[in-house]
Amino acid sequence: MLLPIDDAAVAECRAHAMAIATDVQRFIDRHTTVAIERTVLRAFGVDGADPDGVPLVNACVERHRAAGTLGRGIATFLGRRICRGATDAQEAAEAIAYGDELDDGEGGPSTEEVRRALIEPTRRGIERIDAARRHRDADRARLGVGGAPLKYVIVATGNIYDDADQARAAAQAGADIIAVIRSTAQSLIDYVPIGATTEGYGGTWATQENFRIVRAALDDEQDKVGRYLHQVNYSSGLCMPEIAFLGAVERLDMLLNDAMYGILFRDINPRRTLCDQYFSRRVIARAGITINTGEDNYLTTADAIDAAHTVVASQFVNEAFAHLAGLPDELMGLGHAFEIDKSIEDSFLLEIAQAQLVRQLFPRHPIKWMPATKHKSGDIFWSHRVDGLFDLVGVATGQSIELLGMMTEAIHNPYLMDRFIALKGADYVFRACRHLGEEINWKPNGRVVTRAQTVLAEAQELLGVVRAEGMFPAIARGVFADVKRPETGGRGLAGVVERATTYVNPILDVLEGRTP
Amino acid sequence: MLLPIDDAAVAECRAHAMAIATDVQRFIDRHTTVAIERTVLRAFGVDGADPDGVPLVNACVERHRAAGTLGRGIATFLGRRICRGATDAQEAAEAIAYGDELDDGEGGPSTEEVRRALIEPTRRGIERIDAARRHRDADRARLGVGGAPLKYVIVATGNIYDDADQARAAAQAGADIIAVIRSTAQSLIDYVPIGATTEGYGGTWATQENFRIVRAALDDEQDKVGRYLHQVNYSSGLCMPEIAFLGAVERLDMLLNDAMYGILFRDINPRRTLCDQYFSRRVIARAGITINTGEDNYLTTADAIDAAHTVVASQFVNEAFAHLAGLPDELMGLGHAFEIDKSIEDSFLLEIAQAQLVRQLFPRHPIKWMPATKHKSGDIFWSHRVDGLFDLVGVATGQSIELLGMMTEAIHNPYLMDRFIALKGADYVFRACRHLGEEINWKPNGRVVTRAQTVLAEAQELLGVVRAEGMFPAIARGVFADVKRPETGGRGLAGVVERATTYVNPILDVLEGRTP
Amino acid sequence: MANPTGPTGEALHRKRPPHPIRAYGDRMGDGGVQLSFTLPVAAGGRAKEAARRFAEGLGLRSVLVTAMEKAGTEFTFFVVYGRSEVTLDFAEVEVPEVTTPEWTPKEVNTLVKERLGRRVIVVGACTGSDAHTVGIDAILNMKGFAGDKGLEAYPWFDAHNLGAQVDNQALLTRAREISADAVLISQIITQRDVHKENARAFIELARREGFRETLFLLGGPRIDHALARELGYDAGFGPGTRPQMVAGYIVERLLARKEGRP
Amino acid sequence: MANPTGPTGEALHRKRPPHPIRAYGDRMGDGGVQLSFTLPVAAGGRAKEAARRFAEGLGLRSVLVTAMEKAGTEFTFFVVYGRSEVTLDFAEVEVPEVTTPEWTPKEVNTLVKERLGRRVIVVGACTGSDAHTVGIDAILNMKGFAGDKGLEAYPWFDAHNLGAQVDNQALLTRAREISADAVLISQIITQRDVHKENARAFIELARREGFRETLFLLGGPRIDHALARELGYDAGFGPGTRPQMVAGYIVERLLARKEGRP
Ligand code: B12
Ligand code: B12
Ligand SMILES: Cc1ncc(COP(=O)(O)O)c(C=O)c1O
Ligand SMILES: Cc1ncc(COP(=O)(O)O)c(C=O)c1O
Repeated sequence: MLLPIDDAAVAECRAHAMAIATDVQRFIDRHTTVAIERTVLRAFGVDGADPDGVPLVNACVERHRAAGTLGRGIATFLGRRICRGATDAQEAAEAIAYGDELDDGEGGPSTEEVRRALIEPTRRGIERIDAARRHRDADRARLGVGGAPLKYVIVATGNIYDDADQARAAAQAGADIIAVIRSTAQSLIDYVPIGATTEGYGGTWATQENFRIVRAALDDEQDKVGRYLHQVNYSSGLCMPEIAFLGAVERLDMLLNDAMYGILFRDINPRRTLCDQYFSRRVIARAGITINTGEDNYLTTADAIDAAHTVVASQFVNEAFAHLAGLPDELMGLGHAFEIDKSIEDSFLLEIAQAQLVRQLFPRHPIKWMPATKHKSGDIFWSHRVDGLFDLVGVATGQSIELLGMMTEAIHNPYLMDRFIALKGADYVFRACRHLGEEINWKPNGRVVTRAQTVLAEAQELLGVVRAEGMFPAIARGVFADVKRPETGGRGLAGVVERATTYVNPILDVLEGRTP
Repeated sequence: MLLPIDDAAVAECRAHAMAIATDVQRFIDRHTTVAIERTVLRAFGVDGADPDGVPLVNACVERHRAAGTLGRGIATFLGRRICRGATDAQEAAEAIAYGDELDDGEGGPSTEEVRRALIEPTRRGIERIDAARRHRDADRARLGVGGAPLKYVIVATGNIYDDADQARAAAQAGADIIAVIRSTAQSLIDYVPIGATTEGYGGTWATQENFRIVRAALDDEQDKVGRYLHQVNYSSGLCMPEIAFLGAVERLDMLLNDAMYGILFRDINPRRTLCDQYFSRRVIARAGITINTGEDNYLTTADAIDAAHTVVASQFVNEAFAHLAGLPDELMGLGHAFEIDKSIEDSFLLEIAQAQLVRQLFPRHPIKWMPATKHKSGDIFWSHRVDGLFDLVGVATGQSIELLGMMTEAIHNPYLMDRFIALKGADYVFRACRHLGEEINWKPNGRVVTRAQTVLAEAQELLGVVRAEGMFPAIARGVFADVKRPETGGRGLAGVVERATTYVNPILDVLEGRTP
Repeated sequence: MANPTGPTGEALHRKRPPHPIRAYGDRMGDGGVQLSFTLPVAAGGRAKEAARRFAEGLGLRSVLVTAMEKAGTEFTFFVVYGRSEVTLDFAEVEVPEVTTPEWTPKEVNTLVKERLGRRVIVVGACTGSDAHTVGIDAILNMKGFAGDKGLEAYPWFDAHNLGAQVDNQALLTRAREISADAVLISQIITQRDVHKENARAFIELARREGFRETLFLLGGPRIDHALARELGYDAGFGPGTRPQMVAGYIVERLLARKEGRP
Repeated sequence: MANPTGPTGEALHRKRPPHPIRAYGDRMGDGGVQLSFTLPVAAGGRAKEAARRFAEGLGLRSVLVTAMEKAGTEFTFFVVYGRSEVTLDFAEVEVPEVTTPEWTPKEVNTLVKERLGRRVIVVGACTGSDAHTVGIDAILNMKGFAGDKGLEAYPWFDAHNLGAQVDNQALLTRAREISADAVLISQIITQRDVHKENARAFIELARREGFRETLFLLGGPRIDHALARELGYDAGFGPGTRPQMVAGYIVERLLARKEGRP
């Protein structure tokens, strides 16, 4: 299967990408966001909401943001309250949120004292992440994980209890990974809802309690099916770091985590979500969660042949961002997709070229391989056949995580039977083609090889251009997904705050490897 | 795609096969059958039936068979009647069949006179075949033929008018070839029914009128769809040469024509059907019809992995038989199939190996590639997926004629929609994978290469054994399809008659290239 | 060039001879249909019988349960074939269809220039929480759909695309600001009929805000003319709509109004 | 080793609490089903509406015609989703099932040897014009099915396989000749119910010929116990039958008879 690929070109892509990411990282390192600060509070153990459902962490952070003091870090104010006698973080946070007076940060205690007061809450917060990771590691070691490609399916009933039932059924039918799709537009709301939920549109609300309910079902089921079952949810959006933290402590295995998705497809402000992404990935790295990125989506708005190189370029940038946030390659589920117009001659060859190229460019990464979606039709038989070829490419090119195509993609969120049909179909193809990849050598200078080389060359060129102009301007002029997003447009910019020189964030300190 | 194949082994297979076939041919050349003689009458223009539906050709031939005089050839007696004043073959045949006295062949006219009397009827009979061939050639030249693999579907409503409607619909949906499946067990009846028929089980009766009705529909339709449309029917069985003749004059394009099928799957006597096959193939060669052989069927009773080499061995023998009957490679649609148990790991690799091996062994032959049938299930979605991989192998290995798999194979004769779904699915796969075959080199000594070499070696060995023991004993001990058929068992043996030294058959003379 | 005449809304109900039809499996009139579904019970003999009865409950005869598959411990997936006795008189089947004139972009522009004498202003969006812009982009943006350029590419059109997740009120405000001739709404997400609710809410708001003359067009993969009419729109456009059809429709309507035709 | 006791025929009807079920699409009770069919009309707006009405004719609600494809000039293929309101009480669903003892081949042989004291004689065939022997071969021949050896491999069985296309009369004659304990009939082709007619004709002939004691077993991909009983057979065996099950059934029946059990 191996394609002849120019190592020097790959190295140059990586160099460009790191330069691009480092440039953005300078911005990130000078800023915080409301979502990051809320996450810090959650790490300290702050929880709950007021009677209107406004979470306490939101109330706290919003108050300091409105007062213009958030640049010092919410930890500063929480620490100060503790120094001044609050028994724990929760009480301190309640005081911040609902207290008559808002601390303006003037006067004692000293930063030193504040930092000292936060050592224990910080340790406990980090330990929750670490404990969850140990728990997961033990379960995986005990049960083992299914063979590659791992079979990934989504459930999306809107009702978490139905989701749990369907997750079990999917596992019984062979799924390795269950993603609970979020309710439409949850990514646009700037808080994380609370509790078990039974009403959602096009998906189910991502809440800590919902994570638990599904994890409990999978914990129970995985012993029966005898293999580790993975849970996935979504963190991209305005609450990226918070959901990452909740996912970390609830033992989620994968998180959709990609600022670019939020920017391009949800019109979230680029600055905001890139800052959020950084912090969320620090949490994720600590938690041992695998991220899934969303480059596959580009091919729904841009053409999958013309824009193939933008996917690759974006993957290099995403890799650089992830490295800067401390994520090892082994946790980077970079996304790509089988999205070429099915009426095109030799589309299968082009798909194979792309899939194999991505596989080789990111050899240690748990690549996430997405099915055809845009070029599906309401003719489920035809669509099912398309998914058959997709499965074949998946196993032949050794993709790591395969989101199974659904024959009803163009119709509705998958029915239980759609998932069953997809799993049974993938089982057949994966088994029948198990060692196909090992058997094939591509004709030198043939269509497949040439296509892969062209895509790589175009990606290299694009990365050079983006490096020269900068990431924010590139996004603004529609380089990715044919969608234009200006640096100061979109949702959530108001939640970006410059860090003061006195900024305190002991959670970040630990995550970045410093003693808090 | 090319597999490294040992030319010497292939040459030895051919040598063995020719020896095996030549041995049987010695038997064939010494015998005639009731079906052959009936065909001779048909060629002379004899037609019609008595009020009970017994065709005139049957009545004639049966009378002489019962009298023990058939060994001189029915032409002898027909010629004698003409010499004695019958105005034409039809009148002569009626006299033979229904006349009070049966000619015992004694006395005048002389053989010379008889032969002379038959020259014109013979010329006219052969001219009907030749005219049909010219007609077909002109249509094909005018309209052109679809690209390979040609898409072959079956219709089988039992009612010839429904068949014609469905044939048109199939053509509109992209089919190149329409086969009208015969009514269950027609192959076991020793005459050809007459007229248009509207009642059949599992298929529609093969009659001359039915051939015409479908051809007329296709003639009309092919101008609309702008490509030549092929009609297929079945000649294997007790009326093999007669149906071949009717097919020849009605411009059929392909005929299922295989003595081995009749022997193994219909329990037809081996001697009888091998004689019939020879004559039928002489007619077919003259008519420019493509034969389809039935080795694919072996894998429904024998295991497709264990018995793969029996398919290849049988193809070599079938090729030799066909050569002995004057068929060029270009008219030999040797059959093979995608019949490996779908639950087996790497089954796809084994299928590819077999398909490519057959393709290379018979490079000029219009190979007929059959879908999975036995390992289909009532789960149409799963079955449809299996057919997707089948289509992929078909286009990648460059099969010539592809009988499209039906998702309802395990359920019923295809519904109109099943055919539509199969055609649409094949269109996608053929287009998407158009040049896949050109792109792939197989890993030397990999699974695919090794498998192909093993199958060839086993076929070579088997052919050696069969050459040593003889074809009839090999069939009797169950070498093919795991089915045992003794040389003197099965249906139709009574219809085999030794040729007298005075045997006359001017049709055969022309077909064998002699002046009659 | 075709002339913009005749009614563009519902086709007239013409009298046709009776034309009874049934589902066609393998022969005319056999009623053969295929069905698949899940029952929330464990696989087994009783489950299979339940599947058979379920199919009979749908009025099928000669029911064949061809697959029974364990889709979970308490869920079983079935494939069923059967014969339905439903007969329809096709002659009586009638649907409102949008009549879109077959004008080329050039013809549309010429018509606007010569007979309307001013640019046509349109504004479109994917509304509510729906973020699927590919459909409305296909109609409005330069790029267009299947080789057919979008309304932005028409010199005599002034096309505004507000993109995704647009609030109904925001869209109306903008329509008023620019004095839009037509408002184009795209609705892709249909779960639990969210598209209908949102689309209907838009029309109610528009009526309350006094919009009278503006054309309202609704589109999306599950939209058809009948549904759009039912929800209060002038026209509905489903899958495969090309920008040309939309341009033609709008211009035809504007000309009809200007020229006093229905 | 299990003891051959209890009734082997229909399971007893036990009283169960009511258990209403509906088709399950994406949520309990939603009634979601998938349907596909062809209508003999040309594709178009009216055809699509006809498809919708057809589905409604089957009692579906919220009908979505997701695909309309031209399958020919006068044939259109449809894929439809909809919600059915059919509710069944699963508690009342009851089917006759063959009870086949779970004996290994070794156990079966020991039982025959020790409790019957003579070899069991069976004869089987694929009858009528049916030439599909793979099924009956799987049950009778040495090779067996899915790793489970056929009855020929049982030392205490005497198994005769007459193969394909066997005439009913010929089979009965042979059964009499060898004093068969059981006759096994396979029927694969089902078009226009030919399997039922042929299978029923066999039983009528057997009755006329005075067969009383012999067990008659029917098998094939579309056979189940209920159908076989209806046609007059002792038992019916469908897809996936293993030789062991058949051997167990026959021996259990013979022992029961010998030992005066029902
Ligand atoms: C692309 C896509 C996306 C992209 C959208 C990118 C973008 N900027 O548009 C991304 C990846 C972001 C996305 C996200 C989601 N998606 Co989405 N998506 C699709 C997908 C694959 C293709 C849609 C598409 O682009 N079609 C191509 C266009 C050209 O066709 P069209 O929209 O029908 O438009 C044509 C006509 O309808 C008409 N038309 C359309 N609008 C209008 C308007 C007017 C005025 C006129 C005249 C004509 C017209 O003209 C167009 C050209 O002919 C579909 C599945 C599918 N294959 O249909 C799912 C699908 C629509 N998505 C779905 C869902 C659930 C989501 C999510 C909610 C999932 C989640 N929970 O996270 C998210 C959130 C999005 C949100 N809030 O809206 C579901 C909807 C289920 C349902 N029936 O309700 C689908 C069906 C997938 C599925 N099976 O689950 N999605
Ligand atoms: C193999 C096969 C053939 C082979 C048969 C070779 C042979 N010697 O058996 C060949 C190629 C010769 C053939 C020919 C034809 N076939 Co065929 N064939 C099939 C096929 C692909 C597989 C059947 C099979 O072997 N299954 C495997 C066995 C193990 O399963 P089984 O039979 O169900 O048996 C199991 C159980 O049912 C049970 N069982 C079966 N019998 C019995 C009996 C007893 C007593 C017991 C206890 C148990 C038992 O135990 C078995 C093991 O579990 C099917 C399609 C399919 N996938 O089902 C079509 C199929 C059966 N054939 C079909 C047809 C129409 C034909 C032809 C008539 C076509 C034609 N017009 O030319 C011909 C003629 C044959 C004839 N007159 O019977 C149709 C039947 C349609 C229908 N529903 O009526 C099918 C469904 C294909 C289709 N979709 O059109 N066929
Ligand atoms: C990276 C990424 N994040 C998030 C989402 C879904 O996000 P939302 O919940 O905003 O629809 C997707 C969907 O494809 C994605 O690819
Ligand atoms: C070579 C050959 N002949 C004939 C047939 C069908 O023959 P019959 O009409 O006897 O069923 C087949 C079916 O597969 C075949 O392969």
